[in-house]
Amino acid sequence: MKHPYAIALDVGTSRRNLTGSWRTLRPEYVDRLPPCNNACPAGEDIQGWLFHAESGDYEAAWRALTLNNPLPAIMGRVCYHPCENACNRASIDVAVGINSVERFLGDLAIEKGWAFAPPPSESGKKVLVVGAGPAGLSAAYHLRRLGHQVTLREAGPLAGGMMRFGIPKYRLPRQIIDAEVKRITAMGVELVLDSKVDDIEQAMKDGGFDAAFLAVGAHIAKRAYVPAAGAAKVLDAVQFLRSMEGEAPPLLGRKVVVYGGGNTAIDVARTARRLGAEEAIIVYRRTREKMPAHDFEVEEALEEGVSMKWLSTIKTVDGGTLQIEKMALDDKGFPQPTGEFETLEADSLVLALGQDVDLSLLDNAPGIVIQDGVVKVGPDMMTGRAGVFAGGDMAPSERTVTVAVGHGKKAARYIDGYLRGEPYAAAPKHGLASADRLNSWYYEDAPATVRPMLNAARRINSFEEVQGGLDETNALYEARRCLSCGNCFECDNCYGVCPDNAVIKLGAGNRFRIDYDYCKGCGLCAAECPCGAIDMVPETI
Amino acid sequence: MLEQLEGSKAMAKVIGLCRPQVVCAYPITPQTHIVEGLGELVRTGDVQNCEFINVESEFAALSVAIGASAAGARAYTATASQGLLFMAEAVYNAAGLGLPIVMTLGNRAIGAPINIWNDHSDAMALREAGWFQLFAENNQEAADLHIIAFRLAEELSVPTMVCVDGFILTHAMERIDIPEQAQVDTYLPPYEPVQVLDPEDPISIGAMVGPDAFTEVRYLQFYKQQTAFRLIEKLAHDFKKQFGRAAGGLLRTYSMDEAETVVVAMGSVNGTIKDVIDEMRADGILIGLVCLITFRPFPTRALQEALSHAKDVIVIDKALDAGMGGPLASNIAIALRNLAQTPNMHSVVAGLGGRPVTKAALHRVFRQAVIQPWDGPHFLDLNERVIAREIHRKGKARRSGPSAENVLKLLERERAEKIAAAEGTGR
Amino acid sequence: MFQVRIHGRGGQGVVTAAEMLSVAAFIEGRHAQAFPSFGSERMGAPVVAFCRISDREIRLREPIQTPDALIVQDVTLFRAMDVLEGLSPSGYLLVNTGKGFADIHQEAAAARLPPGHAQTIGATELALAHVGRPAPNTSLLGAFTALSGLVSLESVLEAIRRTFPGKVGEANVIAARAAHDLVAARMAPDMQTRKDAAHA
Amino acid sequence: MNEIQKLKFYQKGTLTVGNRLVDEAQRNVQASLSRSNSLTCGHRACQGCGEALGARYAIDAAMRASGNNLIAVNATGCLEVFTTPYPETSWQMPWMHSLFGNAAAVATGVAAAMRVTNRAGTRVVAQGGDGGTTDIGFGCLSGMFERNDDVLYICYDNEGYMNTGVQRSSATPPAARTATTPVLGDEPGNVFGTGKFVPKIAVAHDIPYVATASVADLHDLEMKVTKAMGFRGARYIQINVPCPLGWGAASHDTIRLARLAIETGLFPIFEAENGRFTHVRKIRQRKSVAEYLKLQRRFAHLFKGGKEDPRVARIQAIADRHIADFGLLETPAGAA
Repeated sequence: MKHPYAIALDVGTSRRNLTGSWRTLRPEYVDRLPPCNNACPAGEDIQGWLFHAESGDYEAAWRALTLNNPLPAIMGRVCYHPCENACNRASIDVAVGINSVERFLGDLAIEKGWAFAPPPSESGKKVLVVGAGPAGLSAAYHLRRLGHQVTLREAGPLAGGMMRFGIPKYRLPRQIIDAEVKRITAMGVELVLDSKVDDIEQAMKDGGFDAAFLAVGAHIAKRAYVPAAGAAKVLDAVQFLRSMEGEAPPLLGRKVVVYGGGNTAIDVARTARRLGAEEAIIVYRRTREKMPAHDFEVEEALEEGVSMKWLSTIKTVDGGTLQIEKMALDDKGFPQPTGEFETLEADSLVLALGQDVDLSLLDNAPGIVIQDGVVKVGPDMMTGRAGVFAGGDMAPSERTVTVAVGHGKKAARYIDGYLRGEPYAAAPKHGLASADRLNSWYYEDAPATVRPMLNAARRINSFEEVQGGLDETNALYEARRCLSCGNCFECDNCYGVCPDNAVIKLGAGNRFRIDYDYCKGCGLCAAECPCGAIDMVPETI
Repeated sequence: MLEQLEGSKAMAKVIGLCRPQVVCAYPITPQTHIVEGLGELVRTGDVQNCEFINVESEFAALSVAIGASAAGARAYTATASQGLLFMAEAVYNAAGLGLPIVMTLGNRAIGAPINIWNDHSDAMALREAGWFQLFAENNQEAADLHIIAFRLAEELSVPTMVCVDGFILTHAMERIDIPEQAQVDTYLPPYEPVQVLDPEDPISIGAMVGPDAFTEVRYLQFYKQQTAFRLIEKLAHDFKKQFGRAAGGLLRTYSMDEAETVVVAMGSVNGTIKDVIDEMRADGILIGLVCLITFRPFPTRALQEALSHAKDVIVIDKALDAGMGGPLASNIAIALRNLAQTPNMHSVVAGLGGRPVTKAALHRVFRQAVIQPWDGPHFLDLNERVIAREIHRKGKARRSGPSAENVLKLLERERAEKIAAAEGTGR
Repeated sequence: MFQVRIHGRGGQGVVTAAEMLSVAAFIEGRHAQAFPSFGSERMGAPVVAFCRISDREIRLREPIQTPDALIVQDVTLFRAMDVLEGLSPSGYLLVNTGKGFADIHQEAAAARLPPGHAQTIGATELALAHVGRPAPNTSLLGAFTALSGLVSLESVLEAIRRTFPGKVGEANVIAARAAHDLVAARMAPDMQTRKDAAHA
Repeated sequence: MNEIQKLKFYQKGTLTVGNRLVDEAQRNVQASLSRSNSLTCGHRACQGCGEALGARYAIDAAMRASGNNLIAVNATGCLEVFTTPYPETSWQMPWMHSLFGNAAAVATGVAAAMRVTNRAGTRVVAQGGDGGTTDIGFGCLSGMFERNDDVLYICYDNEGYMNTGVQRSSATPPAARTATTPVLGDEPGNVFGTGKFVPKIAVAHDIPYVATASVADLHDLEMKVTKAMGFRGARYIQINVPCPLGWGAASHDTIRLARLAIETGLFPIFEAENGRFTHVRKIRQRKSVAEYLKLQRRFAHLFKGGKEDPRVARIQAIADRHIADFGLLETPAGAA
């Protein structure tokens, strides 16, 4: 007996007492789907790449980002960032400026010349991608990463599709498109320009392709019948924006009226302002609330001096005079003519009433169903013709760059599965990491001194390109505002707050493990987990 | 070196020679001079490497000593009376934890009524606390016992109380041989704790012990006390060899040749008793004395041996268990109960609250025990008249104030009458 | 064994007197035991201290009830208590007063002792004169050596020096010596006359 | 470079236990793989025990500050009982328990022993609950303070005698139900206008360092323990440690309650050095006392039948007074 009996005890001997038997609830680590990821049409793991950005490892962040989206510099400019709308941080202060960080990473990658790694092995399969817009580029990139030989055929003279011909330069400088496209072709994707596919069946047969992904953009403007007389200058938005890519900008005059309520209408109006129009008026038949354009775009257009005329339709154009009929919303929210008229002077009228896709390449393809001007696809993005997949503007969905990039990725995965004979099955989605699962106490507010600067920095993504993006310091700051909703970010809270030392820290990157020998099930770890990554579940007794 | 010193000062000097490392001081009469003396020795540098700590209570005094001892320092404190009771739970605690603290108890009565004078009520009140309790017969022994106490305490990890009669010894100036430092160092090696708070080798001291082990812990305490007898005798033997004079041990006998009557007592009253015995022997009375030095552990066997041939045993208690009588008498009765021939037991309660124990009274009671034995405890020099009046008064009217006050009033009246009478004769 | 009882009041150095007497005896190689009558340390309260001197070890612990000598530091005590209680018929009595025994109504007590065994001395005045404080104890001890011859004046002076090192001690030594000389002078050849005077 | 540094906020992690974004050396002790776990697994504290948590926080921090050269003295109480029932101890450092009311004095003795045995590098902490500190141990505590003994005393304040079955202590808040202040009579629960706040009394001793802390703010707690260990002499830290059992609260609400105690102003967090108040921790998100009280069954009688008892307002007034007296709210920029 080393010590006096029962009076002195050897240290740490209580470890013999397994207090885990007291437990009725057990903590379990979970991963939940962060709302940003959930909202991202491109299926980005936003939280995942922000994690790397938080520690300043931007290349790792960029590489994580481009696992899902090869076009971060583009997306960082043109994405309508539904992620930010979903961000739980908005309930604390302001959503994380995900889009700005994405752009920062994209720009940094271009600046540093970061390249994609070629596929580790070749599958020996050939895939044809039709259309070098965002969907086609995305699909080509993902297919190539999976080891397939990809030929990307583009009808136009340059890659980019609607990104190049539908989005104004002030929002998306062309060298950015060029840089990100180049990085994809550098992986071994064969890009064939000025090479319209007229017959998909023939093209596949000719090229010996095992599968095809169709991603033709909506380049054809929808026309509404507006009786025009005199020397009225009436043009459509697609035509107008495309002409912006030429040497001589179109002449619109002093006063421009844009007809329509979508994002394109806004783009046209803002472009018109930039081209020198003193007045740019958007005429839309419903109210602001009903406008399909993103509200922040509307807001920015208003700030730039674009004016809006709600509940109005253009009945006739006569020279420089438009006849407008006032509308009223009925019980169901549809606009109904009121019979009240007024006139509006305009030097030109741009119609931005939507676009259609040229689907003629499908004429000879068996089994393909077309509905409402788009191709019907299954959940696997495959058309009625086996091995032919479609996405982007061709498939039924919102027509945005981000959605297109998402289609490209999704289609690539199913194509890969199709080619390998192992149909791709998406991993089941985790439950949503909703705001009520967070313990927001642990997220610190930004010091008041830097808030204005950051607010400005967050906003410039949709402003004049000349103002630039985030710099390293505020990008880092912005990244660190991420709450890591629903997924452990190794804050050590559980490890620290356990009164029973029953949380085992596994070291950097390896998260934690509950030591059920000692965990009494008090629930403090779950309650104090900032990001809601611990569930308390009833113990089975 | 021989010096004429107040007992407290002599003890302070000798305790200083024992190289205490932590001394906790809190004033209570009559032990105050001891810690004052030690404080002075620390300030002058005569005692080096010692923390002298003025604490805020006796409870703290012993608690500080407990901490110091558990952390490996030789710790000392002193107290008396109410002070001992105020630290009572720490007294038990030090013993339970097996911390070899040495404490001087300047024996004093316990109130109410408040009384600062000597008796053994304090030591008796905590006789079951698990400490060794050694009683000094005179100031030489009072000083010497501390040297023995440190060694005893540290060898067995049992705290030790050196009981010294308040005032009678603490305030008496006598010739005392103060040993040399080297002699003390030879006798008393540095403190080597058996359990110590040390970050290099951590342990937990003072666990909560439940019914499953408490009896065993207590038994081990008992066992340790039982095995201490031989060590106590050995330490006394070693002491004599080292210092050339007797001190300590379990008990000391005096004039035991063919003694038919044996007195048993503790502390300074033994000196007076010895004088009485010499005088009675001169008168041809076969009387002897057992001077009990070690009260805890209670040396049952040694007492049996010493008292087995006595016809009458007279036990002098300087304390009273109000519901039983003299505690020492009770202990001795237990010790002797299984002797083939049990002596007649006579219990005397004497010297309570500083009442002088006079030779005259002892002569009277020693003779009376043999020729006119009494039942229960005999209260030496009890003022029977006062008691009779008070009992009478109480019998007449209940709830008429505390007895103590009434007794004081009666005594005051008696004293005034006496002085008036004396002054009358003076003229 | 010789037993001395000293009466006084708190603050008059009664206990110190007993202790110094014991130290004086110790210096002479004898056993001595000094102890107070124990009480709270309050100014003005009656205090008794004791000193036993012997050539053998002193074991007795009872208060001195039959003193061989009495030193009374404060005459007012005669009215407060039986100061003379137990004084041996062959004992000594030394009282701190500048007056005679008759003046303090104690001539009967003095008369009961052998001739020359009772003396008065104005110790407080001596102390005031030499020490500057009304502490009569050292003067009384000086006088006591002359009266009883129990210990030598030199031993008492050494005891005083040990108790009060430095200037204070020396002043007390002067006072004690003066007191001794005064009493010694009275005890000189014409002692008988003085004895008669004391009885007067 | 300076600009960049200025902008390195760690919004996510600033208040959490750990933060992968700061240097290992600057991270909290509790985030470290090598924390000493002075109080280890297998102890018998209730689920969600605030005192178990507070003790590990404080002692681990003191261990780091002392280079693991530390001795702890413990008063009787929950902490002692749940950590050292024979034959098991949960401590992994030299630890001692003597009595209920003497921890401060025993620690004084240990510290004295360290000095006198040339181990002055070994530091000493004493610890106890509020009963052992503010009541029965108060004499020894005050004595240790006034002598300026080299001891850091840590009081785990759970506002009552929880070990003996939830009785009132001098740290029990008004209106709280305890076994000795039942919800009966004209003034149910603990009586208003009673009790004492020992940290202020500690400050009055002019000792080198006094602080209050909470298990809800680990950064602050560790900073204070570390700071306290930087001083020699008497130091005092009172840590608010909610008791699920005694307060009648859910075991997972321990930290939340401690947080609310701060954010309502009921438990002011401050520091004082040498008798002067030097710093207060400002309220970050002010809360009403009702939000705090409602989570605890000991205050359930204040909300009986869905009505708010007028005494809630009296408790709010206490919180408001703390806020005013200690200046617990951020002063708006530009204000004097």
